[in-house]
Amino acid sequence: MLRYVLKRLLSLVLSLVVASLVIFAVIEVAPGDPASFMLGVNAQPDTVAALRSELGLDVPKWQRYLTWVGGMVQGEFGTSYTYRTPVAQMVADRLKVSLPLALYALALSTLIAFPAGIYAAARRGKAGDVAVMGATQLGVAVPNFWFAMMMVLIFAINLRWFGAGGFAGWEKGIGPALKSLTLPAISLALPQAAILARVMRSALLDILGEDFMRTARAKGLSRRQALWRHGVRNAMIPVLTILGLQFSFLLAGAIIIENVFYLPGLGRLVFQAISSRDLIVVESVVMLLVFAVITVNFAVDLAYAAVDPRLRTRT
Amino acid sequence: QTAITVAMQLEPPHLDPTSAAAQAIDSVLYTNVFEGLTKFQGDGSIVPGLAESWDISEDGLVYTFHLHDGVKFHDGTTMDGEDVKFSLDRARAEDSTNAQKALFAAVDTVEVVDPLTVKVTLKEPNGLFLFNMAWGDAVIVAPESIENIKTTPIGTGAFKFVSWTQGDKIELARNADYWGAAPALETATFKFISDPTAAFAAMMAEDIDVFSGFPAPENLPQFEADPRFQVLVGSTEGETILAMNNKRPPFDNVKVREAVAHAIDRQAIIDGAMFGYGTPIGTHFAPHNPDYEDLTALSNHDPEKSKALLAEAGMADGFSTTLHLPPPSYARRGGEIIAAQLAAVGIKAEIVNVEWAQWLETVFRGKDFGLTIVSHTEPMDIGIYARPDYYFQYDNKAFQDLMAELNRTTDPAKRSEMLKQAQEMIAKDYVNGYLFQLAMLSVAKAGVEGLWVNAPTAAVDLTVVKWKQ
Amino acid sequence: MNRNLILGGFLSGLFILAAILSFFWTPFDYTAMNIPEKFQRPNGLHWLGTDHFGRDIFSMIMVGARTSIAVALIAVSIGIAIGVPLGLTAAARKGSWLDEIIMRGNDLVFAFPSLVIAILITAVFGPGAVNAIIAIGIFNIPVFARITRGAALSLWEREFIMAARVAGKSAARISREHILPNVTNLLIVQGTIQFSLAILAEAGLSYIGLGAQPPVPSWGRMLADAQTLVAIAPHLAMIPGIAIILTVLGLNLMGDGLRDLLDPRLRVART
Amino acid sequence: MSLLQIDGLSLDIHKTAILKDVSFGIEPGEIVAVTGESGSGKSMTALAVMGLLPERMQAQGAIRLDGQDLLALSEAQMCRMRGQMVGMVFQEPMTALNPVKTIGDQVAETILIHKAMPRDEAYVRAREVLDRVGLPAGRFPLSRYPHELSGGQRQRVVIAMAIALRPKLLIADEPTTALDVTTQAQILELLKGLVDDFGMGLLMITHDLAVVADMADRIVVMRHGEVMEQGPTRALLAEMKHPYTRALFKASTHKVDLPPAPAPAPLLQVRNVVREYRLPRTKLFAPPGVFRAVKGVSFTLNRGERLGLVGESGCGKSTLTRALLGLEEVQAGEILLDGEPVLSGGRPNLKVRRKMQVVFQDPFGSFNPRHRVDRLITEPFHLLDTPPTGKARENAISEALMAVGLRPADARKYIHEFSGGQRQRIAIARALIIRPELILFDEAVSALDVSVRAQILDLLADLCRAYDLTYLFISHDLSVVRTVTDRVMVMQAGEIVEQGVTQEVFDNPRHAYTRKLIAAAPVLPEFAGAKA
Ligand SMILES: Nc1ncnc2c1ncn2[C@@H]1O[C@H](COP(=O)(O)OP(=O)(O)OP(=O)(O)O)[C@@H](O)[C@H]1O
Ligand SMILES: Nc1ncnc2c1ncn2[C@@H]1O[C@H](COP(=O)(O)OP(=O)(O)OP(=O)(O)O)[C@@H](O)[C@H]1O
Ligand SMILES: [Mg+2]
Ligand SMILES: [Mg+2]
Repeated sequence: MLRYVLKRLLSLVLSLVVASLVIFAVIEVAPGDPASFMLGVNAQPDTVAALRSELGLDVPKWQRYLTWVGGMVQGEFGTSYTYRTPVAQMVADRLKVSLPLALYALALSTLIAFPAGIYAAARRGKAGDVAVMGATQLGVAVPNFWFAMMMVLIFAINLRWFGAGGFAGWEKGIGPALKSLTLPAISLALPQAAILARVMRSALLDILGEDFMRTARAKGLSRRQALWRHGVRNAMIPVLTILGLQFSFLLAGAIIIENVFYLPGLGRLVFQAISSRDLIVVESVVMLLVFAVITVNFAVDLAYAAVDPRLRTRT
Repeated sequence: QTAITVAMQLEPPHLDPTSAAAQAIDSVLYTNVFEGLTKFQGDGSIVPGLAESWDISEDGLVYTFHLHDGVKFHDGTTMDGEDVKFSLDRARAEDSTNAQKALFAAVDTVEVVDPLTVKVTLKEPNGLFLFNMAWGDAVIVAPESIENIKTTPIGTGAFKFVSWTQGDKIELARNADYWGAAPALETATFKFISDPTAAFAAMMAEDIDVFSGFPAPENLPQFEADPRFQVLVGSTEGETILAMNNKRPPFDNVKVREAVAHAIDRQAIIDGAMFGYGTPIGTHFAPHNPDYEDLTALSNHDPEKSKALLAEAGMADGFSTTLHLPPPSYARRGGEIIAAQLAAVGIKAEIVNVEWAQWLETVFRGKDFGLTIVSHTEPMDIGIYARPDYYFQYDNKAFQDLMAELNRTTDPAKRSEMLKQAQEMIAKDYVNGYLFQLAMLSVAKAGVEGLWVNAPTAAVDLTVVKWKQ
Repeated sequence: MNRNLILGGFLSGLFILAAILSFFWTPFDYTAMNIPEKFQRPNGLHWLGTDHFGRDIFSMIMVGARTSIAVALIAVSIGIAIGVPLGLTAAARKGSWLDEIIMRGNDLVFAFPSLVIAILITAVFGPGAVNAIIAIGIFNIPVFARITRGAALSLWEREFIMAARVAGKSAARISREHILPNVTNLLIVQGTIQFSLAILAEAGLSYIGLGAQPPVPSWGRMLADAQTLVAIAPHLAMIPGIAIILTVLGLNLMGDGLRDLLDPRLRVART
Repeated sequence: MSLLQIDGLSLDIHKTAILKDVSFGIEPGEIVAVTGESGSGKSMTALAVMGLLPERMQAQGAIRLDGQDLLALSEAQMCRMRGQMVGMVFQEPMTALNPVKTIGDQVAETILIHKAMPRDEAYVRAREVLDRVGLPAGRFPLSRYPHELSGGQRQRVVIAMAIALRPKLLIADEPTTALDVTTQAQILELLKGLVDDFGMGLLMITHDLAVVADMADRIVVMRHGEVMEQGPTRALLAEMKHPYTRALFKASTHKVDLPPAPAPAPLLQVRNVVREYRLPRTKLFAPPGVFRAVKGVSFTLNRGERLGLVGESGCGKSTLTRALLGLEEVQAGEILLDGEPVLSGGRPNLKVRRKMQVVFQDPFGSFNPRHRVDRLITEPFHLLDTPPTGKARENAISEALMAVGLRPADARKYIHEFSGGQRQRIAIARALIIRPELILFDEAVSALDVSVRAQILDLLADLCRAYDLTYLFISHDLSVVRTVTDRVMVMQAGEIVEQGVTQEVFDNPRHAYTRKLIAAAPVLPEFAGAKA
């Protein structure tokens, strides 16, 4: 186990190093300069030069890379070129929206997907299964941004049940904050729920063919009891894998949805930072996301062990 | 009701109007939080700001500003001559990062005569000096606030900065110690909604009270038809042009440029891209300016003539070029239409969508482009045609001399004459394709009064805004 | 016999046909603007109406199908062309440093936030169909590498592979002659699914303006253009949205159908 | 009145008959064995009793348990019967338990699901039952997980689950087929003991006639879904009225005639071979553990000799095979074929390898399903410097196929078109095609039905006569090894504990382990076959 953890840690560090190099290289190659972006079309060349040196952009690239990486190792993410606030602070602010949104969406998707997947598996081949599977097929096919557009049209503009977007802020209380995250969370969650439900169903169907399910039935468990008591937990491994992937996706992949609902989240921060060439923000946030994904995967692996005792010993 | 929520499309990168070009900074802070010696009014005229009055020497070289008494910064310190000197010197310093450093180029020295009197000496007469001092980049700041100005701006205006939730909103509150007339509003919130659909939805859902610079003109008819809302249509200082690379063949040939100009159907662009909002222009000058001359007839839509001109230039079969389009929809949508119109006369323009950062790098600095569409939003900026290194690279000695002369001229009548001459010169040289003056479109709830209709500079002046009772 | 396959094949076939047909014929020139005729609802002349420039939506949907399918197809092909050999190699050299490198590399690509990288790629090279292909293609590589390796590993345990080794065949040759043919079914099924995902990804990228550039229509950009117009002309947003949904739905159904048809393991489990 | 009475049970699926008019009964305390070749419907009969038939299968007739017709019960009523009135044990102990639940939970579940007693009592009972099946509390706490148990131990857990509520009837479907002989003997002993203690009826399904003869009070012989013959064990074995029963018994006791082996001349020399597997590191800086699967094995195989290797599951037989074939490196010792090493410096020695071929256990898994037979059996040609082409290749194929009793025309077929026995013939054809000097058979007949197995063994004997084969025959089935080898080696935990002339080893086992093995192997009573 320890060796396993160490191996994972090593590959985590290696991944981060490679990731930092890739990110840095890609961003440095991108045409566009933060200083001239900041100063606009009327700026005089000496002004731009002054700003570049103020931002520390006039030193050689490798030196900048080392400063950046060195800073990150010490937990120092640097200061945004455009916003002139500490990157760590900005990221923390954005996470207050992105993280709850991701968790909210994940919770919704789990709440929808688990019952739907289990129901469909229990009713394999019957009308209920066909209906649920049809719905999930549709759910997988719907682009989430399109779905979001339709939801805004219906629930915000026509019915006016929800605000069209924006984030109320946690200081206004949990209720309003969650309400403002509801439509975005639904648009993120539904397609994910469809995938999750499908995985749940097929994992369960695989389990249904296992010998121990027959054993359970021979003990006198009904089909449904066997499914719940013996099927669901065994089906968790593939489901957890997907959940892990989805969480990582939700953290970083909500860019479009954040835009549609103008939420001040992490995705939009990167998007803005890229277009204003706020290199240090982009670099740091991407690193953070890579780190998050790797950590989530790690957590998922640990969760495997929680559901499957075979993975607890050895390896 | 004494609170208002104003939405804008872009969020300020930081809050120092004197060290960035971003208009969003001015939109939030100009006159609300920061004030200059002079200031713009909604109709574009210049009125006294922190300077109560001023004297100009005979030769036009010495400006003596008399400051208002009892003006305090939001941190409680007094605003006096030293602050003015500091602000102006900071902007023109060697290591200044002022995006409009050129505004101060004429200044020779700044002297504090007494706490309420400042004497500014110019190197040469400048007819635009008072106008220049009204820009957001020339506001008066306190030396001790500089360190944190980008996150906590301290000005002299009627509103104090309260908080900024990045990515979301900025909050302002009424300044109880304001030296001038107290504003009607007590608090104001600026919200940033970049997505046009979201903008529409937010307005429709009444999440916001005002949307300044509404990004989706196609939706305005719906607001017009809705009694809950009012739509304000004004003009900006933005001349939207199809810029041509005057040094790069074939655009170095005036015949080709003329052909391009005649290939363009301005009305179709205004209708198609701006849904009818925008005034056609025939030169680089704002139509609401008293000195404006309507030269659109010089470049009327005439594809046949365009083809003929191309043939004359030896390019009967047309040619291929690139069309760089920055993000705003006037460029992206307008570009699609222009590409189609150019195609009709045989010019194949390959669309290259770019972000602003890329546009600045490749088009503006690298001058690596054939055509591009951009709106020049700086007020009174015909002077850029006198800069041969400017991105469209128009190099005409006669025009440059005219501009130099204009700068030295303070007589209004003479200036007016020269400006007209300049407009004609560039229109007849077909330096660029002149499309339309960008409209200022705002949507507000029906009860909001006092909003600027036009945008002589980027500003949402809340000092005069109030709710109808 | 297989409902999914038939329905899925029909739906995706419809759009593939439209894409091919668009090379030779569209009801109107898809670039032709006619601004006075804008925002027409579906009618006899313009079957699906016209957009904000008065262009014929039906023609644009046809050409858009071409864009979507071409981008997705090439992207998935890149994924297969690079991912499958990597997966086969990793499996053949299981436990070696080569395997380790390939798998770690895979994990790394997986760990990158794909959308952010796609945006970065276009920030460097500029937006365009080719860059969308690269961005989507890169993230397809680890998918195929991983499933190929997984399937290949279990095949390597099989006795017929052992028999081939006893027969003196090299690992490369065994991979090519025995492993590859036995993973093709899996690859076909996964390929169909990745294809549909790639179509969604392309739509997403075009939607934020990073896909195919005008005047070439793409469904995602049609949606982006329609965004602010939903209230005025909902069909502008509905039609491309439905086109995407139907195509992806068709491909997914087809994937399911193919799986039922090709995967003997599932066929047995069905009894 | 019988405990279980099956009357005229017929089953069909999609109009195909699976069972035809099956009738037999079981008394309390009686052991009834159902036997017959693979696919004869044994398992379906058992599942019909449990009411756990595949969904689309239709059952007709009557199955009466204590006079109650099970086929007439609703699903809910059947659930109440299962576990309480009838318990069932399945063949595969490795997969019959839920891997994520403790054995205590799984045993107690039988009790709890029927609400037979409160929770804590249920766990007390679970403990008792596990003790009863030979899993004492000291070594096997309730908190153990299935993966921490061996196959035999798992089978005990499954049995414990089945008997937790003392059902009147216990059904065991091939309960020991997956276990090795010694474990099998223990489990059978356990089952017998339970029947005696609890007075249960036991319906025991097995294809192993030796087991049947040993255990059962009555025997039911099935074929193609029909009962061929049934009766009390003694009487049935003595009379064997039905020709099929006779054929079955004959095949089970099949003996082949091997031609005499030539004078000894070493072909394969194995000296002190050690094969280790690396275990995952348990402590950070401790060296990784190693598991020695083969511990210093030495033997010599002479040209023309037929050598057997026996030992229980997991003792290292297959590992040794892979080492001999040069597929894996050994950590110590040397393997010489005709004086040359099979692996030199990690690279296979092709010259040596072409002298050696192998036939594996699984007739289904050893062929690429996508290739035709001709391509499959010519695969070893890769070992030749100049593989035959055209006519020569076709001749080689025809010859190999005919040698194993197939037709040359079969060369164009795919593997799925053949039965298990035919596939194993093809595997042998593949091994023969380059005329190797040595063939390794790794459990080559273990997966086959008795009658098919008899045919393959005959084929081996024929081939020995025709080709002077030298082979190493690996099996856990002592009776098979006994008839097809000249010499035999007994392997235990990676070591060869005894070797010698087959007959002598079997008649006079010297090592304790060999004795244990032989004692545990069930034998058919002699009185049967003679009368055929
Ligand atoms: N789910 C099913 N669907 C259709 N046919 C089946 C199914 N299960 C079994 N059969 C068929 O029913 C027949 C009897 O099968 P059964 O499993 O009872 O054989 P068996 O005697 O137990 O054989 P073995 O010794 O191999 O276990 C076989 O021909 C088999 O192919
Ligand atoms: N790759 C491996 N890594 C670690 N241990 C292994 C590996 N392969 C086999 N073993 C172990 O080596 C021992 C011998 O295995 P082997 O397969 O040779 O047994 P066997 O005698 O052929 O058994 P069976 O009769 O079940 O086929 C077993 O304990 C097994 O668990
Ligand atoms: Mg069976
Ligand atoms: Mg083995």
